[in-house]
Amino acid sequence: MTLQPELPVAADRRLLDVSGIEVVYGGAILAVADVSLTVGQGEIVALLGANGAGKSTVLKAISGLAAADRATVRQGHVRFDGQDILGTAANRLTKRGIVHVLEGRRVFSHLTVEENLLSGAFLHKPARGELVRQLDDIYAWFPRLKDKRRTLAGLTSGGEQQMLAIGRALLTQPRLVLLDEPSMGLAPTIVQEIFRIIVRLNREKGVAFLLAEQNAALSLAHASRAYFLESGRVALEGKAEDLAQRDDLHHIYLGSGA
Amino acid sequence: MSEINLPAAAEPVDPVGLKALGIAAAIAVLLAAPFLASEYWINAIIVPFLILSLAGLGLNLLTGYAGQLSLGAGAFMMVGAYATFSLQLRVPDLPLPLALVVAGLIAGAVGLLFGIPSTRIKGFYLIVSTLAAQFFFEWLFLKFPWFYNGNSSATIALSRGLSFFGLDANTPHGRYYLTLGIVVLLTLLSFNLIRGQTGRNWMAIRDMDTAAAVIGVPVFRAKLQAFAVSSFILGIAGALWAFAYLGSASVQSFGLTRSYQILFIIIIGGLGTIRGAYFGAAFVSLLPLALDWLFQHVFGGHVDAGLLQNIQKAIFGLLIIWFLIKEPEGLARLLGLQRAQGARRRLFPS
Amino acid sequence: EEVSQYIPLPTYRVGAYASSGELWWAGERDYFRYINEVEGGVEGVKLNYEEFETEWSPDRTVEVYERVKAGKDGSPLAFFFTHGTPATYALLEKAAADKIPLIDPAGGKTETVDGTVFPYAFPLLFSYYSQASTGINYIADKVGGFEKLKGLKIATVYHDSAYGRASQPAVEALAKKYGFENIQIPVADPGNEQSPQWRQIREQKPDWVFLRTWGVSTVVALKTAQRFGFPADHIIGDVWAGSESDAIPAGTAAIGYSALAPYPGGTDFEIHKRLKAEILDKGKSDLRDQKLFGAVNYNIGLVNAALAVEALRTGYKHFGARPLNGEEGRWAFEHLTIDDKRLEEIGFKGLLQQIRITPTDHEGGGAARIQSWDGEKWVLQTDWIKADHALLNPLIKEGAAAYAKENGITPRTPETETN
Amino acid sequence: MNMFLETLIGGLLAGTMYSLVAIGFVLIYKASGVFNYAQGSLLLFGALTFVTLTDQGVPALGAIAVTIALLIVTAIAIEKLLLRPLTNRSPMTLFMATLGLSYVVEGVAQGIMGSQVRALNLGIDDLPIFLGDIMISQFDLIAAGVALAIVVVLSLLFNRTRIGIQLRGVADDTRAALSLGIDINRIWQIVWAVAGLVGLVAGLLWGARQGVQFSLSLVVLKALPVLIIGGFTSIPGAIVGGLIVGAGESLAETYIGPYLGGGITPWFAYALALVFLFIRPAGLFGERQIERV
Amino acid sequence: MTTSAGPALEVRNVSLSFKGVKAISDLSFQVERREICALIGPNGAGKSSLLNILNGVYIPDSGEIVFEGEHFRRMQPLEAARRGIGRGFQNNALFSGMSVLDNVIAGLSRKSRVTLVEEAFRLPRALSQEKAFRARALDVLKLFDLEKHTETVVGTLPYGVQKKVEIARAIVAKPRLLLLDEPLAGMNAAEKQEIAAVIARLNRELDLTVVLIEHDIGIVLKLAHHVVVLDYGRKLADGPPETIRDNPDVIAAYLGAQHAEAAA
Ligand SMILES: Nc1ncnc2c1ncn2[C@@H]1O[C@H](COP(=O)(O)OP(=O)(O)OP(=O)(O)O)[C@@H](O)[C@H]1O
Ligand SMILES: Nc1ncnc2c1ncn2[C@@H]1O[C@H](COP(=O)(O)OP(=O)(O)OP(=O)(O)O)[C@@H](O)[C@H]1O
Ligand SMILES: [Mg+2]
Ligand SMILES: [Mg+2]
Repeated sequence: MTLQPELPVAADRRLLDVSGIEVVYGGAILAVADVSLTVGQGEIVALLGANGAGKSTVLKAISGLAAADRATVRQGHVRFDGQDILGTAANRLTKRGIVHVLEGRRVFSHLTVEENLLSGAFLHKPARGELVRQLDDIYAWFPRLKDKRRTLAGLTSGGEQQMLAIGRALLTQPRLVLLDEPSMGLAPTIVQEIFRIIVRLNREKGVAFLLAEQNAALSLAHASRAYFLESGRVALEGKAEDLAQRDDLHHIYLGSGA
Repeated sequence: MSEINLPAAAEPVDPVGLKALGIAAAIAVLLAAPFLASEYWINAIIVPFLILSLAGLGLNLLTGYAGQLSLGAGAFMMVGAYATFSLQLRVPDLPLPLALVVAGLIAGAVGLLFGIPSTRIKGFYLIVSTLAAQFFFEWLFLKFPWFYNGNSSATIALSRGLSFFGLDANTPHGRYYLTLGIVVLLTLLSFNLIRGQTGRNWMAIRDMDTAAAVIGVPVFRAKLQAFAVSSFILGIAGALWAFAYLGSASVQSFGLTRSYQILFIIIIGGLGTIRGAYFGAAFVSLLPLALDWLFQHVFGGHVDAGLLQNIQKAIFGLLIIWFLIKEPEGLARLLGLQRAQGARRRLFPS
Repeated sequence: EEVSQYIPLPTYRVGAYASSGELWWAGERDYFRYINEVEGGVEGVKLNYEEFETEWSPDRTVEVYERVKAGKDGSPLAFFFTHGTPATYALLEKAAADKIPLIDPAGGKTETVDGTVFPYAFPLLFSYYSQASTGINYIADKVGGFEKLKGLKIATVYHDSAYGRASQPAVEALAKKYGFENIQIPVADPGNEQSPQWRQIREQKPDWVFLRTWGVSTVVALKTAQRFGFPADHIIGDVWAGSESDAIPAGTAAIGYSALAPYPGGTDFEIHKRLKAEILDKGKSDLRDQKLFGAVNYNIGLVNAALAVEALRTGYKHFGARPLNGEEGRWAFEHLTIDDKRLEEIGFKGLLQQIRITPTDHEGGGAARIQSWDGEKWVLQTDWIKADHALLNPLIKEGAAAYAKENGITPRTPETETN
Repeated sequence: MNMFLETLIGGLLAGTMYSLVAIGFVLIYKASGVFNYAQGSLLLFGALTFVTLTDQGVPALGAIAVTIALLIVTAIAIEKLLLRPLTNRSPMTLFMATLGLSYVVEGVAQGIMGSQVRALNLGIDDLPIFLGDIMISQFDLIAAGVALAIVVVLSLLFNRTRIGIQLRGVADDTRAALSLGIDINRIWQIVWAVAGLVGLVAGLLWGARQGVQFSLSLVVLKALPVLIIGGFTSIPGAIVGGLIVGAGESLAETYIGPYLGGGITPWFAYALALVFLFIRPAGLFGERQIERV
Repeated sequence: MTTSAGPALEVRNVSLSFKGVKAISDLSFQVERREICALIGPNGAGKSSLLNILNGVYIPDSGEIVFEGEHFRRMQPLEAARRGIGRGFQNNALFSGMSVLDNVIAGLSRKSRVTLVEEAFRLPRALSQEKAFRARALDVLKLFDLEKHTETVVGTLPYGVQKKVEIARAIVAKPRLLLLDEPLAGMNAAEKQEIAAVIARLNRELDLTVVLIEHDIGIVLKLAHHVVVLDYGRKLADGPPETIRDNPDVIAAYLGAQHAEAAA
């Protein structure tokens, strides 16, 4: 396992480079007006903002899933490893190392927990033994899933589903994970557990994360950099610790909850 | 809630005014139509078009608004037609308009009966109940001579023809105005229904019926209402189809293909919109004629007739597919007449 | 400039019935073309025929009727081929009101044979009652006389539709008269699974089976009969169960199966020689597959076309050589006579029976030959066997009278009519 | 009693003929959530192609090969031209689209290969076999065997293979499947091709029984109640459903029919299905819609 | 509203399982009138399931529910609504094809008294009711300042806004008991405050009893009068917020060490 020290991103080490994208739903509803952001190799970047700010839409635009919601990227470009990936089919991008964990989990409710995981693992056509190893690996990260491995995913609770969604995504061996609101509707313990796992994955496997979140405090505590979206635009960006200090933001985004 | 009653909202501009205007304009054109069109157009195109629109409307209430899929439209039309026949035959002094209403009610009752399963059966499985209706009535009305008064051809026709409050409606114009009158009236009534509480209940059920029940929508009642009302309208449409258009009908006139046709109408016209039924009906009844005309003039005689007809069929299919691809919300949306409201209406929200 | 007689043809080249339709229209078109191009039209009047697809749906036929009833290019409509019993039923009242004769040979509504109540309906040639009667007569002939029918069991396996049931009253009457047991067994449309029906037959052991099915249900009937060990040579099909498309798919199961043939199959009739020379060999035929020349359905087309042509000829002789309107058309049909001599002339001897239509008899024939399937083709067994009209006419009159009463029609009295 | 047994057995066997048709539906419904009305026309298309080729003197094996190839091409075409553009539309729209598709397939098939009824001889002549005095159709026995074989193969495909699992995933949530890099288009092509092959088998058996002709496409209506009883998503369900419908129909026609004047088969199957649905709203084997609120 | 004494709601020995999976086992607790009761607990603890039992979506294997003195072995959804139990869902269950206004008015449908015919012919009663419903719904929308969205189709609104609409729909018919499943999920802190304030106000001014599920412990501690902690379907703790926040089992099982600091 390579240990990935966190350094400020240099242009050449950029993994993802989004510049000036504009996204429109059904040719009418403008969801994202002008968003540019970058994610470096093995970096954790937070994408913060209120409801409807456009976080999910940005993620969809990157992962190519926007098309499925009849949304189109009208301007700007998205580069992954320096190559333009706009318009590439979502499943191709996953092969190339971008995986998107959708808002609201979206597990395969009629498949068992294990089958859900497998469906992610098949992507790189691993041999049997390898497959088993990878599964055990994931069960090691998320022991809860092991208990429920035979139950239909649709019948597991919100938290269980969130873990399943992440575990399943990890099995596609991604270099960049787009994580949409992992904390939504989850108990603090679970949320912390999940964030801890994220950081570890990032350290140990060098997986980069772009996570859309509402829970700014939590995100800033774990991310290295962050972007604040406001009605489809980047309102402000910077290193996590700096932003965490900004008390003008404090009352808007951090509230008193945490 | 008194304490936190904030000042009541200003009366919202209700869109009815505009609608009424549009409808008025439409009616004006419709009234003039027969004097602009040849007898053939009235008999063979406009009248059937109107009746199909009515049928589409009926089905749309059930499928487009209440989200209950039905492949049995033909069956309920059949019931309406045969009921009207029986009434006219066996209750001679019941005037036609009343006969139609009663026939509608009978169809409604039947619809309600076949709607009962919908309280347990959801989504696509529901087609079984409506298909059962379809095949059962095809069998019933053929099997028992009582329904067609035992004549050897098993067809029904009004021996006394159509008369409406004494004035005779057997002329093309008569039939046209009779149909038009009924269609307009029923359209207005349905329109009132769907923008009232009933309509909201239906849509609530369509969009998510568990939640609907929990927040207090009387799901069972509303579903049955939908079936009854829809069948009522279909029933009357059926009677018109049999006696105002065909003149005499048999079960074949209301077979499965009819049910599909009506379904096409609302899908193409636009689910969950009143206008949709009209656009859909226009599309479905005019397209084949247009294709026919086109082919006659382009290839007539040159290409083998059998081949030609089959190509025509294939093209009709292609057009429908192409259409479904291009305009998910149906013509109503395409023609830009639908309020933003209608956007993202889905039959089974995922 | 000469105006041609407009003849619309509602057709079904697509859908479930295309297999018979395809050939039928080929026959009609080839004959019309032959008349136009070889004989220069009927009494010099050319025939302007035009197809309209209906997929055999009565509703669409009604639409076509509405479209054409006013005639075309200056030619009124002399008559309307319905090309299907349900369509005839659907149009009966409309056509009577518009005074346009409905022509539906070997089909239509049997009561309409009575022209006094149904002036505008012509179930020419071979009504459904006649079909039953001729069938029974043939059986009698087989078993050696009518008296032998006594005590026999004769089952009718019928397509459960108005068409399938149309012959029931006749069979009942015949059963009463000859004392055979009448078993009626319905097959629901489309009839692609008939084990229950034929199991019932095996239980009840009828001596003969009269098959009044249509389309797939015939094929499946024959195959299932074979499976249940009922001999094909004791099955008699009616007109619409007796074509190649019924026999061929049944394979060995159809060998020995015989059927009523008001329209015999085969090519060894005079008219076929003429058509071969003038139309087929000149590549003008509408037939897609020349092997099907002379198939039963093709010959149906020929005969129907010939009936129309001869009727028009009668009319032109009377009214002058110009397109006829509906009323004239009716007169023409009501005075149509085709005797042996005429049959010879037009080359239909053996293919078409002698015809004499009168205002009181819109059938005008009522006989059929019997043909049976040898595994390859239909082979004619008999000459024309006439139906028992003495028995049938009262039934028909009765039905017609009832209809007249119900619809407030006062039967006309042809004797008093002028011209 | 024997009469009863024979009716029952005959019905059960005949039922498997329905199952054969139903299986095609299940495959497609499972994978693409499409209620494929065109299955009947595809069945006709397959059989018609096969007989046309053999009529041209092509040897049976060659004909099969060509037909299969054609079906695969068709499947790919359908996926590209119909399914892909209609991704995540309402099941209703898709159903309608397949209705349109059925017109296209029928039109093309009959336009090119003509509408004449063709005899199809599979060399299985349908002579009765007797167990005691209970008569059983040899043909139906073979059909039943074929049906069972197909089921075994398919359920292995679904539950044991990687394709199978991915396929069920796609059936569940196409977006999520996409996000995991599953190539849904390929999956759909495979499924439609397989469904086409199953259709071909069904088409040949039905064709041998009633001649290859348009009305083959109508067996769909027989398959529907079967599907509903068995559940849209279960292949074993399709078999069991077929057995129930087959037996039900022939018993009803024999024992109830006479009292109702006969000819009750068309609606009886549906009435039966309705009864079953009341007991199990998602069919005997269908997956219950999971409602979490 | 009834003034008879006794708790508003009482859950007695309720158990629920889904083929094997035990979701709730022998759970009992009380909710006093006019109190805000927070249900907290880790994921899968059975919170949503419990609410589903309370308004009849699930049928408990055993146990009973006492609502305002009446005993129920099983509640019917419609019955629950009639008796004044309102409900907001965890994963939005709005009517996605309808406008915001229609969604809210739909919440009033059990109050509807007009017949189909009256509506079809727009007879006076129908018209006046429609007017009343509209006005009522608009008031509630104001409360959540959603006026600007009145006519938009909910399906296209962002998650957070939809949550608000859902609460509006739940209270529009003036329920006596309001069940909310994670009403604040997917909102930012500011909005959470705002909604929390509204809930508090409803409770205060309408004497509305509230049972809500929420994970944001900070809000819970502020808002709730009474907290019930579930874990694996069992009751872990039950009492006023302050006792809960430093109940060691709860911290261990639920809050987690790190959070304890944060909250302290
Ligand atoms: N499928 C869709 N169709 C139409 N408009 C949409 C759709 N999805 C989102 N939008 C619109 O796009 C805008 C951004 O939505 P998005 O979901 O990206 O916001 P978000 O930041 O993810 O909000 P949340 O935190 O609630 O998830 C919103 O105004 C929403 O109305
Ligand atoms: N409809 C259902 N069918 C089967 N099992 C179910 C169903 N609903 C819930 N469960 C099971 O019951 C348990 C409790 O689920 P529930 O949703 O009540 O938990 P929860 O406390 O709401 O969790 P979360 O906070 O994540 O929503 C879970 O383990 C889940 O698997
Ligand atoms: Mg989002
Ligand atoms: Mg929950």
